[in-house]
Amino acid sequence: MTKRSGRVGTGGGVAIALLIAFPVAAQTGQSASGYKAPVITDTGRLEGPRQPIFFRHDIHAGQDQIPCLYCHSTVTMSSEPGIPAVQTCFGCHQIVTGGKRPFGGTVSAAQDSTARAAEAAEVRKVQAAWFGKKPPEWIRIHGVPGFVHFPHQRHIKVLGTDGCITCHGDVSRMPQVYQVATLKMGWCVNCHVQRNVSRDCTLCHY
Amino acid sequence: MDRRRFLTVLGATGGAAAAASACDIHAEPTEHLVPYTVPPENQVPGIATYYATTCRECAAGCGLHAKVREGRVIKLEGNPESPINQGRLCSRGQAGLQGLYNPDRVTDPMVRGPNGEWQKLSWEDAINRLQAKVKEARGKGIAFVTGLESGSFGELVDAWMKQLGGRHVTYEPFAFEALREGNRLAFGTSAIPWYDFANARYIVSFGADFMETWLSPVGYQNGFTRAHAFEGGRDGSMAKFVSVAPRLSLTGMSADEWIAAKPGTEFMLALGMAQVILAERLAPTPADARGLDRSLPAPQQVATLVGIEARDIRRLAREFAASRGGLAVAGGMSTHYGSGAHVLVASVNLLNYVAGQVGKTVKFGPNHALEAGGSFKQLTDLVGDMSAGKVALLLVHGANPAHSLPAAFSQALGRVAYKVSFSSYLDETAAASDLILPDLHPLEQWNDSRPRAGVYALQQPVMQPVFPNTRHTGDILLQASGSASTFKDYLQTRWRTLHQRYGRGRGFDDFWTDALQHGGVYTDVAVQSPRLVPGFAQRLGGLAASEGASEQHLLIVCPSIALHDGRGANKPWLQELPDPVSKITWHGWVEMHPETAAKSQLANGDILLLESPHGTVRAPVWITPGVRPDVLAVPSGQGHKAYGRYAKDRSFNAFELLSDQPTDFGGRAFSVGVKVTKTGDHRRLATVEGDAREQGRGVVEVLSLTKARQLKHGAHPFEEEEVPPYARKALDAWAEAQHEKASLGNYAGEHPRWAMAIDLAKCTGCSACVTACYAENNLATVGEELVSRRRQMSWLRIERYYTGDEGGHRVGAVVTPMLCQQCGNAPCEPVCPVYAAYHTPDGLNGQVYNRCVGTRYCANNCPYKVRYFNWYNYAEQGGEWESWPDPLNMLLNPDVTVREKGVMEKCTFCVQRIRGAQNRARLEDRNVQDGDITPSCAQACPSEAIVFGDMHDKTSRVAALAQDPRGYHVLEGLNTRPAITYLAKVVHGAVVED
Amino acid sequence: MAETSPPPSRVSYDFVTRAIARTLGNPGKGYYALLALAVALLGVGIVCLLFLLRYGLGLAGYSHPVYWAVYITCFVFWVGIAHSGTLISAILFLFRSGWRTAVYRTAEAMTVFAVMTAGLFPLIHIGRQWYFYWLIPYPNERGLWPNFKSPLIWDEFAIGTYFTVSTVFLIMGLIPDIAAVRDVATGWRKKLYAITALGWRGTNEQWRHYTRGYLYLAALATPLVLSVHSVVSWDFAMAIVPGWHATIFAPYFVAGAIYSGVAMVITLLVPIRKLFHLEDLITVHHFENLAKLCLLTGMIVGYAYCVEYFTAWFGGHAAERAAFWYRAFGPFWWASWTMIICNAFLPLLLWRKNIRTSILALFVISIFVNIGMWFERFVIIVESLAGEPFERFANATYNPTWADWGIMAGSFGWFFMWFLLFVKNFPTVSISEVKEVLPVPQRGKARAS
Amino acid sequence: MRLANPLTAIFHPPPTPGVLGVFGYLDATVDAIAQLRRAGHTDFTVYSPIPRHEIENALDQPVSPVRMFTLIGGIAGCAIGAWITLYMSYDWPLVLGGKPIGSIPPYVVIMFEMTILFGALSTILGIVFNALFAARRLGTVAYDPRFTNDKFGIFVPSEPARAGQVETLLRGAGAEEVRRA
Repeated sequence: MTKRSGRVGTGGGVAIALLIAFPVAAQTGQSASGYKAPVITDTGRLEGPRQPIFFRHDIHAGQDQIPCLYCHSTVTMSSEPGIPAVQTCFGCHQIVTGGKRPFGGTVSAAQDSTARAAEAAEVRKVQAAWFGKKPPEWIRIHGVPGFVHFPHQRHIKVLGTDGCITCHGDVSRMPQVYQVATLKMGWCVNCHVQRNVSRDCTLCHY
Repeated sequence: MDRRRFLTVLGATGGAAAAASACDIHAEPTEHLVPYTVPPENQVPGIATYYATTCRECAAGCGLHAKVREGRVIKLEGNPESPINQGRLCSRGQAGLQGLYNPDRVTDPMVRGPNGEWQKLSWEDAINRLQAKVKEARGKGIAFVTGLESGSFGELVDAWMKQLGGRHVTYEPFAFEALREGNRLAFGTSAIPWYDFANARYIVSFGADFMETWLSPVGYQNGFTRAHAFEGGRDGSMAKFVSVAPRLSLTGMSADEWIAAKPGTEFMLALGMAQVILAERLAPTPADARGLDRSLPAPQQVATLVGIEARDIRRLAREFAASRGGLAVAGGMSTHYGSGAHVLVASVNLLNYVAGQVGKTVKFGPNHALEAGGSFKQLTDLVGDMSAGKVALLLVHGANPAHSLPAAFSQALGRVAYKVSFSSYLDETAAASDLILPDLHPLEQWNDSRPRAGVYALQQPVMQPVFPNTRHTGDILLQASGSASTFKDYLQTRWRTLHQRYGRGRGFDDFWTDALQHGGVYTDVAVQSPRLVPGFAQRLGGLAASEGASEQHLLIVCPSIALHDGRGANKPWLQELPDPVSKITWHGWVEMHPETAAKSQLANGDILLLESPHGTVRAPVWITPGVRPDVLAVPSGQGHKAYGRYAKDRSFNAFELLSDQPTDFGGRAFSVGVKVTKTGDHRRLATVEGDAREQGRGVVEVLSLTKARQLKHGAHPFEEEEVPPYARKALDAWAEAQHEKASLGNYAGEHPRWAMAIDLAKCTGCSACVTACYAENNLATVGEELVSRRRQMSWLRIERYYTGDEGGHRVGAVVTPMLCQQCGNAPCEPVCPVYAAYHTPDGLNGQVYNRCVGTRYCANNCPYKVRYFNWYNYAEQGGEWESWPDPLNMLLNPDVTVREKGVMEKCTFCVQRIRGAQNRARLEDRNVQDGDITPSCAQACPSEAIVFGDMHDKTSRVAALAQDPRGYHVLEGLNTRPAITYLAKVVHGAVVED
Repeated sequence: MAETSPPPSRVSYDFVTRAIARTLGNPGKGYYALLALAVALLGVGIVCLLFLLRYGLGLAGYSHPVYWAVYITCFVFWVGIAHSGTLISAILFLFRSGWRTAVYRTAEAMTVFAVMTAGLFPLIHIGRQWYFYWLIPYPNERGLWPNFKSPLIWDEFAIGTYFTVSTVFLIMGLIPDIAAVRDVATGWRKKLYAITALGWRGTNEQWRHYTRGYLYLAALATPLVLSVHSVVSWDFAMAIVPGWHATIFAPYFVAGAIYSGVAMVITLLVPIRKLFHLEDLITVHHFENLAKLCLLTGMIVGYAYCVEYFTAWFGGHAAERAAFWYRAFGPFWWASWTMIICNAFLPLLLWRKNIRTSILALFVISIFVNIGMWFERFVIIVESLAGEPFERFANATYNPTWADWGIMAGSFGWFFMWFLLFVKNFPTVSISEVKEVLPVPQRGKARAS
Repeated sequence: MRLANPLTAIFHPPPTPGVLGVFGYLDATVDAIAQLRRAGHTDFTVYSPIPRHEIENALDQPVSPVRMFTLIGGIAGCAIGAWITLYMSYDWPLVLGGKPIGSIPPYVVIMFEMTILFGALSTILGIVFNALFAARRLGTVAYDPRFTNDKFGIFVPSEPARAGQVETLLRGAGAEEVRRA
């Protein structure tokens, strides 16, 4: 029975100036959501650990409105949400090479070019992972100890797919994912009590 | 799929916890989530996938369902569609998993270096060497020894050997030569028929341990309980079972009557019975057998020799014939005496024949594959040639003669120029060879087998190889013989012929996938009824009985149900599985009758020196009333010189005592006269048994058949005996009042009450459930030293109590599975200071491992003593008490927490399965149905003795069984209100009090 | 209890003060030898404990049915020892029996340290010692509380209360004596006592509140003494284990506790008296009274043994009978009979006055009683579990290991270390109370003489 | 009643003017007390190595208020015991051995222990408060080390003018030694 280390260290301590600009609506046509992912000038300042690939949930889930289930598909049927296989990423990114979308808005032309380059570089990592059969080693952010059994499917069944936010926070607004809820027992129980569902121990502990 | 990949895949799933906790209890490194590059098809992390395949742990060839989670097979269960085992599985079969993940597997091809050390080499290199050696040895004698291979692989070997002019010897240490020879004598065919226990009404077993290792133990046990169970249909009666054997084996413990005939005289008893049946015209005897009685001995002639009363023989004969469903089987111990064993089989055949049962309960046609197996003589001939230097190249696959034939074979090996082993483990034979080409584990490879005529069982890889650098021997042979195709192609081409026969118009691919899904193709074979060989009965009289035991003790080697011929010895589950009879783990023993032991003042655990003409061993004595005073019994399987950390240098090898010469029927004598001397040394037996007598505590209740028949529905004799009706009223009122005060929070409203019913009329004590529990619940195996301190973790134990032996009562035994009773008023709960033990709304005794501080008060207060404590950290990697050395930890069930040091654990009716079923039901917006949930013990039970369900669901099977008049609760008088209802055992004849 | 006998005429107030103050001086080699021994034993215990923590309880001799053994035996043993202290200081105080004054300080100190020792064992014996605090009701993130239905929690509260109360009781008694010592001491000790005396001067105001308060403390401590060991006994009596599940356990344990406690007091007083030359203050007469107390409680204990066996037989429950048969004739027969001889028969010698009044004889007997009482707990705990009478199949024997003995030895070291340090640095005999039982200086008497 | 800081009281007592009489005998002391009271002295301090009823009677002071502390503490403890057990049981109801969630009998044990604990502690508090802190003129009056050993003493606070009478009174009563402070 492992005690979980609640926190995860913030990965990229060094501030790497990585500019990822987003297309101005006018230039791309309408981005599906009103939301526009912000420009990140300093990833070192972002919360949460630095991942091997700077995957931006805020662009994928927020700006482009890709539903959570597109990648975390097993969450509705299984206790495990599942981490998307590189195949899934490559499905889009063999076409979407990144850095194509023209930048504009507040950023200068110089920044613009570096930004495209950087974005493309990240996408290339994905392609490299696919061709090199070397999946990226994502750093785990949300986890519960071995003696806790959390059935995702039941929670999604009740809360719907928007329910993800309850535990994971609004990932669609996170350039880099970090832990929002403590995921400690008291936190779980609190919710169970509020919603008046059983807090029997053997629901989770067996 | 390599180790790293496994764990990282786990990392992506809940399994991480299980694995991590298996590795380390406190420090937690940053976990990494490594996704698949390409996700494996039809595998969802967190959801198990089941693949149908075939068990290769013994020759029976049971159908398997392999449970696969995140690409690892984590449990083996029986395939319900298989006609061999009806979805049931024995301990050995389930432990196949530990063969797959065995830490001592050979991971790469290895060659013997100049100074005898092993060197790894590449496969190309290895195969080149093999080809070179084959070329070299051509004409100088090539031999290929395999285990029983009734399928494509066997044929491939045959073909290859034919091509090379070599010979293929299939070797099973227990090869049933006596059966084949006996059948040849009687019916002129060496086929081994299929015995229809399920439809037998009266079963006489002459030593055949058909629940342990005899032919097809799981299927036969299942059939036996169908016939012998009390409610086994047929006007509430049950078949009677008489066991004729010098020792009370597991099979014998289920007998209604144990006749310890003088060793070697069993066949006279059979003939005597046949004579009575004929003389008294008791049965519809086939014409050709009528009148044989004149040439058969009458009861009074044989009674004294056999050592029982003549009238008993007559009684048996009459009952046997009258049942109109008699079935007599011979084998096991009674065919281990060597010369004359085939005579016994022949006599038993005659008995069945005169009773008109051949073709009814004895079914020739769906014959066992074993008829194709080689004989001991073939091996000894080979050994002869080897020592004569007539064998230049010896290839061994799936056999370990160096262990079962220690002296002769090992010596002969020395005379063989080059020895190649395809073994996955470094067993004795492999250790003595020059080149090892490690095969895949049967669970990792393609193959097929024909366990019984008409049953074509398929074997498919259920996961990627644990050790990627091991290869299918089939592929190697094909490559070596210059073929380009893989073994899978070879297999499929052979299946095309089957497709033509059974395809029923479907395309091959459909047929193939269909076969894969069902685990094979199952067809019916016409039952033939062979005629008696003319004049054979007359000859029987002439054949001599084996000389009875002299002043020396007759020592019989019994095949161990767990270790079988020794192949199980490298699997900790099997080593720690208490022998169903002796309850001893991790080491061998010699069984001795109390009288014999008293003569030389022996106590349990005294070390004896056993000297036979062929060898000498030192064995601790275990004193039991379950063996004839003039007979000693020892289990097979221990005493390995190699074969990995769990088997090596453990106890003694019983085979060392045996003759290496074949008997007159080409088989092997598994018994020998020994001189016994007391060494004065002593060892503490690693037994889990406390007291061998139940002493009327009401743990096991037994009813006579007549009494059981009289029981009215709705009566509760046992309950009332413990708690008189007036007291019951008061108790119920009290319980009701308490319940009201307790229905708060989670407890308010309707909840299921999970409950279990265990039918002792079915339970045989085979202990398959025990291993199932180990597999499902991540139970630690603690090793010999800790077991001898009684620290085994087995949540479910089979209690074996002897009965009788006093006041002239015949010795017998009763067994009962003892697991957590999930009491309604559990004594363990209120004493826990931290609520780690508590009552769940659905009526379980929850045990919250991560809350437990380990005061152990609950265990003290449990009257059933079914709580177990983690004395050490059994999950500590590299720790002194590590239970799952890498890669064994891959079989850990991710749904069950691996318990930490200092924590109490216990059975919770497989709560993880309950929650899983509830989750599934919730997703489908329905309630959990009766039968949705099957705890792993109930799932494995070969005799279907365990039923699980919701007591509050009045329509459930368990609710009905709880009302059975045979039902009782253990220690009812303590008012613990157990959720487990035991149904009293039913026996023919009088009930013997403990 | 008999009234106090007239002490030797030279024993005056001043003599008392000086005599007791002298004990705080240099006690000599014997003392330091004992102290060294105690510390060494403690060391052994600590080493064993470290191993236990690292590898787990498996190092101790437990087996499947025997889940409690030597550690819990020691726990009960030490709690038992702890009882005579408060008995002598509180109950006899309420009874106004004069002879207690000379011995109660020793008994009280013994009590405090015995409870300190006992309290360690529940922590040592649990599987995950590092989570012991889960037994304490503190608000936590999980929202979980301990289970007050569990006798172990009762224990926790009982022992905790007992430790607190007996400690403050000891300190209260000490204050006037420390003041007295302060006024005769010199050097650093004077400073130390000046502080620890809390400014005591024996004014009428102080005495007025002090005597009252002391009375109420005694009144509270009395039921406490009886409750604590009753609660300890319920750890067993509340369980259904045959051999434990008996209604007589509470009184049986309390009597046993006092018995063992008194015996321990004798064991301790004899050497102290020698070591610090207190023959004039702690007279044979005091020992005789202790011996009488021993005799009384010893006979109660002997009676309890008989009742146990009687009820087992009379109750007629097969399991119960089996349990007691196992005790008397099972593999641990030697333990049972040691206990019976030491506790039930040996003390009967005390009927003879010449034995009661022979210091040596008393010392020897008291040692045997201590041994006997340790075995009593061993018999009750281990044998009741080992001879598991319900599930015949599950019974097993028990073999203690070095881990058991080592930690037990450590507990003795721990106890004696504290005790020896105490007797060296604080008045071992109550100064003011001893004076109370001396004839008070009266002018009238003075004239007469 | 003036509260004195106990530490200063112990170490640096500001002296109170008065007369200190040292007595060897109890009865002499008692006589002295009686005479003093007759002479109208009320706030004198009597020292004695041991508590004596004679002195208490002679002084006849009211019963110590410590008992109130004990009573209140005990009741509070009992209440707290009842509260924690019941509250904590119902806060997260868990059924054990088919018993009611809040079952009183086992909780009585806790209540009892808490009663004793709090009773005892508040008694100590009472003693410390009354005898050490609240004691009138604690440590400010003349004192002689012998008082904890074998002498009795009386200190009569009095301005120098009337000191003479007091001295004679004490001597008359049988003081071994009389001195002014």
